[in-house]
Amino acid sequence: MTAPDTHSTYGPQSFWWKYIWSQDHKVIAIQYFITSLAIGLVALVLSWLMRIQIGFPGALEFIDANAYYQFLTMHGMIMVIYLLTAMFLGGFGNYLIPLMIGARDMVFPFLNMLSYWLYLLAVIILVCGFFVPGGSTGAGWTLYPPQAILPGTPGSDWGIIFMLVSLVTFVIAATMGGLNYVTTVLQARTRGMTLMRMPLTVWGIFIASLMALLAFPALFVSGLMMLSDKILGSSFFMPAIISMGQDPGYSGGSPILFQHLFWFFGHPEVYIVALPAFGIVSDLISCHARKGIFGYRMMVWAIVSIAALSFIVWAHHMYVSGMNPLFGFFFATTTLIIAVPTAIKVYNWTLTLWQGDIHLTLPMLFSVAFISTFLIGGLTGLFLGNVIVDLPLSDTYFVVAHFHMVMGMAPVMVVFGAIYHWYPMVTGRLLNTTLGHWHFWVTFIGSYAIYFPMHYLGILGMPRRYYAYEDYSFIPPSAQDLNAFITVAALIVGFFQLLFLFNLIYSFFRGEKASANPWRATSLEWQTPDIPPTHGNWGAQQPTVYRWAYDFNVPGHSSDFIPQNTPVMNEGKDHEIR
Amino acid sequence: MASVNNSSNSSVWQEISTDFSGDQRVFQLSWGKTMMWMFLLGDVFVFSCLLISYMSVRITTTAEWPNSADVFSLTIGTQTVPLLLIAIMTFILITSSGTMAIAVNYAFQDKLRRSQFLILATALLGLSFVGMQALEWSKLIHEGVRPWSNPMGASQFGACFFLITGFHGLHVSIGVIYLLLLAKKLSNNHRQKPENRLSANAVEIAGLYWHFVDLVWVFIFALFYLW
Amino acid sequence: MTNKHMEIALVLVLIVVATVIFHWLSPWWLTEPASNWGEIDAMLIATLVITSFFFITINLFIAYCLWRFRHKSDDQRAAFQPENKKLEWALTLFTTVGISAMLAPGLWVYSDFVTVPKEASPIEVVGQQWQWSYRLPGKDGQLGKSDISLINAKNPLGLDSQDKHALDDILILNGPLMLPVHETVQVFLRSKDVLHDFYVPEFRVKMDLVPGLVSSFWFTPTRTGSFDVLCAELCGVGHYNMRSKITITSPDNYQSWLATQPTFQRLLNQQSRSLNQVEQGKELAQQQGCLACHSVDGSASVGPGWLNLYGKQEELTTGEVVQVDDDYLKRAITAPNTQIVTGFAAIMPAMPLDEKQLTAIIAYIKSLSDKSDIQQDKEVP
Amino acid sequence: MNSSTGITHQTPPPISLYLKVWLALFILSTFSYMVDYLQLQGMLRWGLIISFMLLKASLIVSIFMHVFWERWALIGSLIAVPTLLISLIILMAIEADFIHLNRLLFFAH
Repeated sequence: MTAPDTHSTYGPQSFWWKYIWSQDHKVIAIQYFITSLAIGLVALVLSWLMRIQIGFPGALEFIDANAYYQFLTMHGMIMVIYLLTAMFLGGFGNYLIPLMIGARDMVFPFLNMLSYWLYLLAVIILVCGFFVPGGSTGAGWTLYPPQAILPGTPGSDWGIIFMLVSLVTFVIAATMGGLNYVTTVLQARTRGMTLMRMPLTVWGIFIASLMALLAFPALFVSGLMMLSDKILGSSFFMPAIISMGQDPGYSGGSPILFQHLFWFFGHPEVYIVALPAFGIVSDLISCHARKGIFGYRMMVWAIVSIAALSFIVWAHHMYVSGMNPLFGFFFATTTLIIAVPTAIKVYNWTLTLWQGDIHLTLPMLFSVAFISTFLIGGLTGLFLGNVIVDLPLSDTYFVVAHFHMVMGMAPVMVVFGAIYHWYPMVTGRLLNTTLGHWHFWVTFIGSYAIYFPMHYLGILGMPRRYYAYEDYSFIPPSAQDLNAFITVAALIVGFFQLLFLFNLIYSFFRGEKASANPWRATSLEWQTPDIPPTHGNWGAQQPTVYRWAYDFNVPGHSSDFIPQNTPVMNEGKDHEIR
Repeated sequence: MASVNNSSNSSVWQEISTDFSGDQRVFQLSWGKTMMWMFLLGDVFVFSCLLISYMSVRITTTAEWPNSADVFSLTIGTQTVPLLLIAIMTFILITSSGTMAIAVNYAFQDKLRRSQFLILATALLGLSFVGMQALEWSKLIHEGVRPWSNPMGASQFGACFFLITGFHGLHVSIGVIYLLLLAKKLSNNHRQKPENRLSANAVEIAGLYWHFVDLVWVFIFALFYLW
Repeated sequence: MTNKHMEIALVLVLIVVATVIFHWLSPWWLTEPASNWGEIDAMLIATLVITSFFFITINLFIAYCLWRFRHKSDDQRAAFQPENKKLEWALTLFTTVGISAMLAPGLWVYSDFVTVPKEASPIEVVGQQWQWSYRLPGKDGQLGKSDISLINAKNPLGLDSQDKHALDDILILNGPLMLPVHETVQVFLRSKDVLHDFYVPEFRVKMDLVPGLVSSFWFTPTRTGSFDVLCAELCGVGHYNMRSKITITSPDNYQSWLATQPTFQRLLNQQSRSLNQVEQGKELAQQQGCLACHSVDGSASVGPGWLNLYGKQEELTTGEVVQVDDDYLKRAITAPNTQIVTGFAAIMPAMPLDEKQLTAIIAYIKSLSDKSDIQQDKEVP
Repeated sequence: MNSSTGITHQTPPPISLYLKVWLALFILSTFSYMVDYLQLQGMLRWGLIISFMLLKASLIVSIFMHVFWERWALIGSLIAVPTLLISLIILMAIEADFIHLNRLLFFAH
């Protein structure tokens, strides 16, 4: 009953098998990465168009209310699901898990490949949704019924069907991937790699994959039921209604049920995006501050407890949804409890900087930007989690500012930091730092310029998801000026993301050649015999691990870091956690 | 055989912590079996969400919910027996679970011929289950039950029925294909090179899936048909 | 690798300074409250103070660390401190206290929110795409039952005429609403079609309107004035334009206004008398929800406004120019989205009206225009 | 490997055990069917149906799916993870009742 080792041959292959139908986790990761980046670019452009309409109403004639709501919906859905989830799990998870735990590949490479191709199919269906009669759905990324499937909402004929089919496909793809990641971490670690020696990156992605396995079913099921409501005319989510003066023939269903199911998926989803970011940023900070992550055990337990708690906080998105009002007590309490482990993580990141040897490299700068943006996003979450404070703020710009800070900017900062950090491992070249600094400063300062003022528009009471704000007595004219300012900031920040894309391509050909372990990192992914690692990762022999991933500046050692696969030198003096 | 489960409470925790802090692997299981268990955990959430939604719409609606004992009754001669077909389906599925369990057992004893025979029997039982489900579907459709309405009461009855039993039936159908492929591979097994041969483990993994399908039916039977 | 880029420490400090300055200078802040929920403002500000403390402290601490522990020379070594149980638990405890300080009073206020005072009188808000209607209890002080299936031309809100509480209910179709100051109301919310959210920023509290459910909240208006009613839950393409007004006024004013509003009983009786074509058209436009998208007072709306529409030259998205006459209107109503007027989205559902109803609606649209006599003689030079 | 982990070639459980469980499942199914046939109502009906259901489920999981022979790490995980559903089940039941009563209270029928 021992697990089969990977005896498959990792020999040379033709181009087609090497790069297209590849079962190598690294190639699949790059495929995931490029696809999610491409579709993310679409979402970025959509956000510009939306912001132009808000900042300069009517400036672009083709953005009518219909188009605006379609852009808004697709922007949200793509960013949350098709970009961030896919990139963190499919991209970073695929690339880093086997390397960081010393495995040769994922446990089931074929399934892994299938996962990517299904993801691509989901993206293609999503894109097709733009071109069907009536256009893509404009129901908001939450797709709340009844409006998502009724006339009066853009794309309520075909757009919503394509959206739901794409989501269902995505869930299947994510499940295939998630099963692989979870099983690989649980069962395929190399000798000496105990769970408590794993880098936090692996912890974050591992727990997020597990959550994906358990949370996506709710989306899957609600997607199927809504498809049935739309196509077959069943009434899961549809009560008796009169839509546009006519009776569409529904009866007895409950729209709130969809919201519960959606957020039972949707809240864990926030952490499916956040936990990998938490993990990765821990490693970036530790490596570039040359100091082991502070409170490793606490960090692991925080990840695990955040994951578990995130399954019982979902209805804090629904305080004003008309659900049983007594639920407010329960969900406010659980939501604010989840703030404790989250706060611990923030403390531990900052305490890792304390007495460190901080190298202000680009990954470090982005990590700092992450802590700062995550901090403000997390703190504003306390407003929205506390039910009574949420009443005036829900559905306003405060919410928009909050979630863009906490699950937009913050994880994106980590994505950038991680790319600057690992690019040399993947390509053998460093990213251009001059372009990188331009990119960093504009993105970091820009994120405050865009989202900080939005909190105040929300406190003022400006509702979100509005195509235009005309003649409201409580909105002073200056709010329009502020919106114009935010739009300009957003366009500039958006433009500098193109600079980043340029950097990715430029440095691939022209970048400075990197040494084997340019950041002098301890974790296993930098210790492969070949950089970039080849198929099979480890040559003849998988590595043996002797210590945790955070042996930086260990007293009594001349080097300021000890890789995980370096044998124990002075027995007994090394720290107990390893 | 079951020595491990006689352990006292403290050693339970000890065993868990030993396994989770152990080297290389947490579970003393093969990769395939671990993955199947993880998949089944996810599938538990799929079926739970289906059944919770069903519970929710059933309680929510103010329309009369059809009495399943009458809807699914079968008239034999002059006698109307409630839930007869469902009862037969339940017994078939339990039987198939039994044959599958014994097939796994024979696989562990290296009695591959017997194992293969029982797997085929399981697949056949599964097929008859799906057949009966088709019969039940056509009977209900004939009686006017549709996803959007039915003559007996609340419109969600049909939608829930088709969605839940359909999803379960899909699982059974996939299981039947899975078992047939497994049986085919087993029949070629002795001609394979040793490293390519199927182990008893592969049969056990298929067994896990099949028993899970049976397990789900236990819940559907109690919650959908008997409620 | 590099000890340059110390700007980051400075920038963090500047960000903190800038946010504080922004806060003090910002003209964008809470509107003046007009309800009893001042406690919510207090809670919001308390939360802001507590979270600002964390925001400022942690950002400044990071800035300090970055400056103090930046890499200066290659023999610099970081400390080796994998954990510090005492410190970690102290911080955990400290955070828990901070969080409880927000949660406990928050729940306390929330328990007020879910406990409706006995003296509250009921009012009802009914939403549909994209207009607000209201219902006030009549003399009996109670709202009658309603149901979607009862909605018809005579009964736009679907009240139950068998329910004695319903007959004296006062209907305010398509707003605006008046309420007396200092009188507690419990707002019952109901939707005909999709989710909406009754949102008046000055009242602080808001709640979704859910079809198939009656949700509710309560408040006491505390100052007179006229306030915007907005929809805060995405409800389709006209979401941003779903608005109404609510006026808080003195009890006397309110009573005299109330007396002019029709009761359900009166509406039922009124409709048995015969109407002329224009009146029939107006009524149809109400019931079919036309007026949700087509304004009749010249204001901007989701679809083309009806004021002076008849006889106008409209440019289509194809570039073609058409004259709005009987034929065009007929096509536009029965087969919309085939000819789209520039600047509007193709979202109108086809209206299954019979010939008589169609004529009535067109007569109504005609009555709103000063060019109603163009007729078919437009070819005449 | 630890000899007490899972079922190995050395320790396949006797087939008679499976036959007994099989029989037990048959009997339990018959019982739950009889609950319906005899038209038992109220708490008794629900108590019986749920207990038969759980008994059958635990027999299948522990014997047929061999969880009885697995190590506690797996058993613990299999028990712990589905507990995440408990709040959803309970709250959805409460919510559905809330909406049902709300409809009875406010809507004419």
